[in-house]
Amino acid sequence: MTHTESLRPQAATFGLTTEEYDLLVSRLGREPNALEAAIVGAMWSEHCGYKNSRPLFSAFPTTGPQVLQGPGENAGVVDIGEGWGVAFKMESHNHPSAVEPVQGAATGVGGILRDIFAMGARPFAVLDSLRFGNPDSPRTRFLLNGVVEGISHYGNAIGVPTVGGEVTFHPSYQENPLVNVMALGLLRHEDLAKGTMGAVGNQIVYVGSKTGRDGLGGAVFSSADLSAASQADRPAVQVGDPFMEKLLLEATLEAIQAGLVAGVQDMGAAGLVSSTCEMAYRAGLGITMDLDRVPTREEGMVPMELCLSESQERMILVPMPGREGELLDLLAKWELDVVTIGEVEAHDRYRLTWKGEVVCDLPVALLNEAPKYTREGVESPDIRAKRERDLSGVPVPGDLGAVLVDLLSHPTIASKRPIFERYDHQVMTNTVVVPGAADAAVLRVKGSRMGVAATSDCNPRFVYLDPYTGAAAAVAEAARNLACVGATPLAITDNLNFGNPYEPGVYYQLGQAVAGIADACRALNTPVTGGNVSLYNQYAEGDHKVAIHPTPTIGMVGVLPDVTVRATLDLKPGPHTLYLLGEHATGIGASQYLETVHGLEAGRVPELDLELEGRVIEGTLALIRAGLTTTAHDPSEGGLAVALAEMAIAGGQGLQVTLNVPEGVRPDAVLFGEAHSRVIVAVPVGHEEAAQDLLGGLGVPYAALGESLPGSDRVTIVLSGANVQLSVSLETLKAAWEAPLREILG
Amino acid sequence: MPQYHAKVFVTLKPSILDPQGRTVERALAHLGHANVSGVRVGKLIELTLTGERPEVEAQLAAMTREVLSNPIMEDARWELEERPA
Amino acid sequence: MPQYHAKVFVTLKPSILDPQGRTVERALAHLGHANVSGVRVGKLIELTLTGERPEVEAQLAAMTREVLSNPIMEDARWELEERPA
Amino acid sequence: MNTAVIQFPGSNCDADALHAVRLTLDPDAQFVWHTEAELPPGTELVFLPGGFSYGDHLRSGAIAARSPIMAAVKAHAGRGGFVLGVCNGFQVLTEAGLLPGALSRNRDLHFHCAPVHLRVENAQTAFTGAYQSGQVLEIPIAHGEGNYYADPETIARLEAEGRVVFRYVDNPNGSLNDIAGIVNERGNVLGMMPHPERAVEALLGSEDGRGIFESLKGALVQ
Ligand SMILES: Nc1ncnc2c1ncn2[C@@H]1O[C@H](COP(=O)(O)OP(=O)(O)O)[C@@H](O)[C@H]1O
Ligand SMILES: [Mg+2]
Repeated sequence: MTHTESLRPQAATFGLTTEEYDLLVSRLGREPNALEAAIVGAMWSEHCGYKNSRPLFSAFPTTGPQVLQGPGENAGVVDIGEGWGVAFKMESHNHPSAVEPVQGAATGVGGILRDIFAMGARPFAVLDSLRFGNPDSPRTRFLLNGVVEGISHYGNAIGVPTVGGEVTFHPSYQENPLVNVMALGLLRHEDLAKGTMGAVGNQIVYVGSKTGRDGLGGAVFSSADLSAASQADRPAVQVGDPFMEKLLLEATLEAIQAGLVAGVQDMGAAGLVSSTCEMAYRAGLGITMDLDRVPTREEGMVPMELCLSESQERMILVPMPGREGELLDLLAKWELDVVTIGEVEAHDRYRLTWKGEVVCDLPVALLNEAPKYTREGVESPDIRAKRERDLSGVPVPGDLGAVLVDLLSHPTIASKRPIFERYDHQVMTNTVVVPGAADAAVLRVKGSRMGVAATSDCNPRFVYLDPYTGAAAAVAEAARNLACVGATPLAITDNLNFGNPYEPGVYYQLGQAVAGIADACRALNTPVTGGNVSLYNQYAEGDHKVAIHPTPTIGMVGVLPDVTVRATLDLKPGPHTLYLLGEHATGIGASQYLETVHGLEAGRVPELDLELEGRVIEGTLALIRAGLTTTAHDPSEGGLAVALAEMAIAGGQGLQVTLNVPEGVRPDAVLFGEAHSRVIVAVPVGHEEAAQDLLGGLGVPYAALGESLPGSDRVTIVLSGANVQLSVSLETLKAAWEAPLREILG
Repeated sequence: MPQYHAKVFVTLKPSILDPQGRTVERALAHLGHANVSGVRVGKLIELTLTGERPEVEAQLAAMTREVLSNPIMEDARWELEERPA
Repeated sequence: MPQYHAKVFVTLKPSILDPQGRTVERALAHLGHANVSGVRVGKLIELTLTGERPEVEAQLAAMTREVLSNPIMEDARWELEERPA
Repeated sequence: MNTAVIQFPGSNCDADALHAVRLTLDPDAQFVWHTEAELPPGTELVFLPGGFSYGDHLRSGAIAARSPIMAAVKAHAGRGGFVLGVCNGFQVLTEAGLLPGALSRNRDLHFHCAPVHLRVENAQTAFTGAYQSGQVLEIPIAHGEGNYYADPETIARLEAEGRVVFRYVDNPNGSLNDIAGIVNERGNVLGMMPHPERAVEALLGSEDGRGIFESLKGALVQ
C-alpha cells in the first residue's frame, strides 16, 4: 500500500502530536492515509495506549499464588479456592458522564460487565465509586441524579447487583465528576477465557448490536481537555441497551462453557479496531477483516466510522477451529447479529478491506506499542505549602458534640442509603452483607462455604496533600475494610483519575501515587491485577486550569473461608466492650473535620505504617474468626467519633467511651483526626481476656474504649485528661446523618 | 389572560440508538407483525400555559430546549393551540 | 407495496395520577415557569408499515390496543400517512 | 410440587426463583424457555420470575405476556393449576389478563430495593396457608414499577372477596389500598411485587418468604 500525501499538518485531528506523527511515518516507512492515522491516533491515545502511565506501572507487584490472571487481559482473575476464580476490574466513564450522566454512567456499567464476561466469568457484583462537586449546586444535583439513574437502570435491568461503592463531594470535581465502576465475576478455573486471535486460519466473528455512528472518536475525546469548545461540538452520545447486553452475556458464557471459543474480547474504547488489534497482538499474528461485512445501523457509514465507532454491546469471538458452525448456531438462538468478518493470517499486519480495496495495512505491533513518555514531575509549591502549614493556631471548638453532628451531615459522610436503595443490590440472591451494613460487601458463593468481599476506596484529600502516602493509604483502607467483614485481602484493581499529565504538578502526583500503591500492595500482599487510567480530568476556566484532586481509586477483592463467620459495623444486642485496634490519632491534618469545620484543606497526612496496618488487619481477622467479635468498623472520614456514631446508629443503641488524650495532643485530633490503621471492634462482655490475649499474642496495639449501652439512646464520649465530654442523642445523630443525600437526590 | 394548550413531541435524534424502539420492533415481529420497521419511541408532553401568545411561544421554546428535551440526544418540536376558557 | 408512516400517541387516562408529569411541573415551577399547569407525559411511538391501507389500518388499531398501550390505564390514538417511496 | 420456572430472554430473577423452589418445594424444578408452546407434562406450579422479561422498555411485562408460553400458562391456570408471579412476573400476569389491574411507575419515579413489611391479609389461600392472618413478614422489594392500579370497582371487588393477600405496612410505591399481592377469583394465581424467593435463607437476612412455598407444598391442584 502506498500513500504519499503528508497529513502532518492535521496530526492533531487524529489525536497525534507532530512528533508522534513523525514517529509513525518512520516506523511505517511511508505516509499513512487518513484512516490509518486515525486508527493509530486512537490506539496511541492514553485510553488505549497508556503512553504516559504505562512506564510507571513497572513498579506494581503483579504476581502471587492467588493471581490466576494478572494485568494485560480484559480483567484480572484471582483464585479463591475450590476451583473458583473471581474476575474483577474497575473502569472510568468520567467524560461521558459529565456530558450525559444517565447514558454515560449506564454505558460505564455495560462496558465493565463485558470485560468480566469476556473472561468467561458470570458477573455477580458491581460497585460504583462516584465523585461530585459542590453538593449544593444544581449541576451536582443534575449529575448525581443522572449517574445514579444510569447505573441503576443498567445494573438493575441486566440483573447484576450493585453492592457497594463510595460517593464523595469536593469542589474540584465540579466540572469533572468521576464515575468509576467496578465489576466482579465468578468462574470455574477451566472456563477462563482470553482475548486472543489464537492461531492462523481462525475466523473472526462479530456479535452483538449493529454499528452506528455513536460515541465516535470517544477514545480520543476522553483523552482531551474538556473545554468550552468541546462542549459545543459534542460527539454523539452512546446509548446502552441492557437487554441486548443480557443476551450477549448469556450467549458468550454459553459459548465459552461449551468449549466453542478460542478467544473473546469486548469492543470498548476505539471499538472494532482496539479489540481486534489487541487480540492479534496477543496471538503474535496478523489479520485481515472486510469492513463491508460489519453490520451497520445507519446508511453510508465510512471506514473511519466502522473502525472507531463505540456503539455498545458488541463483542469479537474467535471460534475454535472446526466448530464455527456450532458457535454461529448458538449465537443465532439468542437473536444476536452475528457475522464472520475476517480471518487470522500468518503475517504481522493489521489489514482492512472495504469495497474490494485494502484501506489499512499497518503492523500489528506498531498499533499496540504506543510511544512511552516519562515526564518530569514537580510538586506544586502551593500544595507543598498547604501540607506544611502550621495548624497549631486552629482553635478547638467549644461544642464538640455539635461538631460531630455537623460532620455526620456532611454529604461525604452522610448515609448513602438514598443512593444504594435505587440499586438492586440483592438480585442473584448472593448478597450476604448489603450496602451500608459494613465496610465492604460480602457475597456468598453458591455451592460452597466461601464468601467473596469487595470494596472500593480512595481519600482524594490525602492524595492531594501527599500523593505517595494518600495512594498507599487507599490500598491500606481497602484491605482494612475487607478485614472488617472477615475477608482476607487478595488483590486489587486500580482506577487512576488525574489531571493533564503534561503538567509537571499532575505528573508528579501520578508518579508518586503509583509508587505509593505499589509499595502498599507489596507490603499487604495484594498484587495489582489490572486497572484503568483516566487523565485530563480538568477544566479550563479562562487561562486557569482546574484539575480534579488526584483520585487513584482502589478496588479490592477478598475471600471469607466461611461466609457465616463475618462482621458488620452495627453494635449487636447485649453488652459489649469496645476496643480500638491500632493507635489514636494525634493530629487534625488533612482531615474532613479541618475542611468542614475550619475551612482548611491543609496539613500533613497522618503517617502510614504499613507494617502496623498488616498487624491490625491480622488482629481484626483473628478476632472475627475466633468468634470474639461480630462487629468491626474502621474510622475513616470524620475519625473515631464519626465511626462510633455510625456503629451506634446502625445498631440502634447507645455507647459510652472514655478516650485518653495523650500529652500535647488536641482533643479534636483524638475525636476527628484521620489516622490510618485503626479498627473498632465490640467484644461480648466476659470475653475480653480471650480477645486481649489474642491481640497481645499477635503484637497488635489496642485500647479498651468503653462499652455499648443496649438500653441507652445516647452516644457519650469522655476525653479524660482534657476535661471534655460530649453526649448526643441517637435521634439527633441519626437525623443529621440520614437527611443530606435525600435532599440532594430530591 | 388567555390559556394555551401545548403539545411537545420529543424524539431521539436519528443517529442515536433507540433500545426501546428496537425491542418493540422485535416484539412486534415475534407477534407476526413482520411488515413493521423503523420503530422509534419518543415522548409526548402536554401542558397548559397562561399568558399572551408571543411570550408563551418564547417561553415554550426555551422550556423545550432547556428542560423538556436533551438537545444532545433529542429533537423536539411543539404545537400551541389557544384554549377556550 | 405502499409504505405508511404511523404515529401512535399514548397518554395516561385523565383520572390517573401522572407522577412524571407532576415532577416536570415542579421542576418548571422551580425554574420560574409559574404559569404552567396540567403537565402530562405520554409516549409517542413512530413506525413504518408496509401494505395496503385498509389492512394496515386494521393492523395498527390492533397493535395499538394489544401491545402499544394498556387500556386499563392509557388512552391511545394514531395517525397514518402514506410515505413517498 | 412439579414446578416450571418460565425464562424470558430478559428474566433476571429466574435463577433465584429456581434456587428457592429447589430448596423449599421441588428439588427437580426446571426452567421452561418462553418460546415453548407447552409446559412439561405434570406441571403443578408455574413460577413467573422477576426481571425485565422482554427488554420491557415499553411497559413492564407487556411483550412477555404475548409470548408463546403464556398461552400454555393461561391454559394451566384455567385447569386450576397454580401460578405464582413475582415482581415482573406479577406485571406479566396483569398484562396477560390473568390478574386484574396494572402496575405503573412508583409514585416517586425511583427504583426501590429494600426490605419491606407486608401484612398477610388472607391466610386461607393455597399460597398463604402456612401463615397466620395478620402476620407481618419482612420480604425485600426491588422494582421501579410496582404501583398497583385498578379501577374503583375492581378494587372494591378484590377487597370484598378477600383477594388482597398481602398489604404493605408502609406503602413504598403508591399502590392503591397498599396492595402488594393479589389472587385471582379462583385463588390459584398469585401476583406479588415483593420477592419471596429472596427470603428463604437466614444467611440472606430473612426466611419469611418460605411460607409461600411451604403453603403450596400442602395444597392440591383443584
Ligand atoms: N455509590 C454507592 N453505591 C452503593 N453503595 C454505596 C455507594 N456509596 C456508598 N455505598 C455504601 O455505603 C456504605 C458506607 O460507605 P462509605 O461511607 O464510603 O464507607 P467507608 O468510609 O467505610 O468506606 C458502604 O456499605 C458502601 O458500600
Ligand atoms: Mg470503612
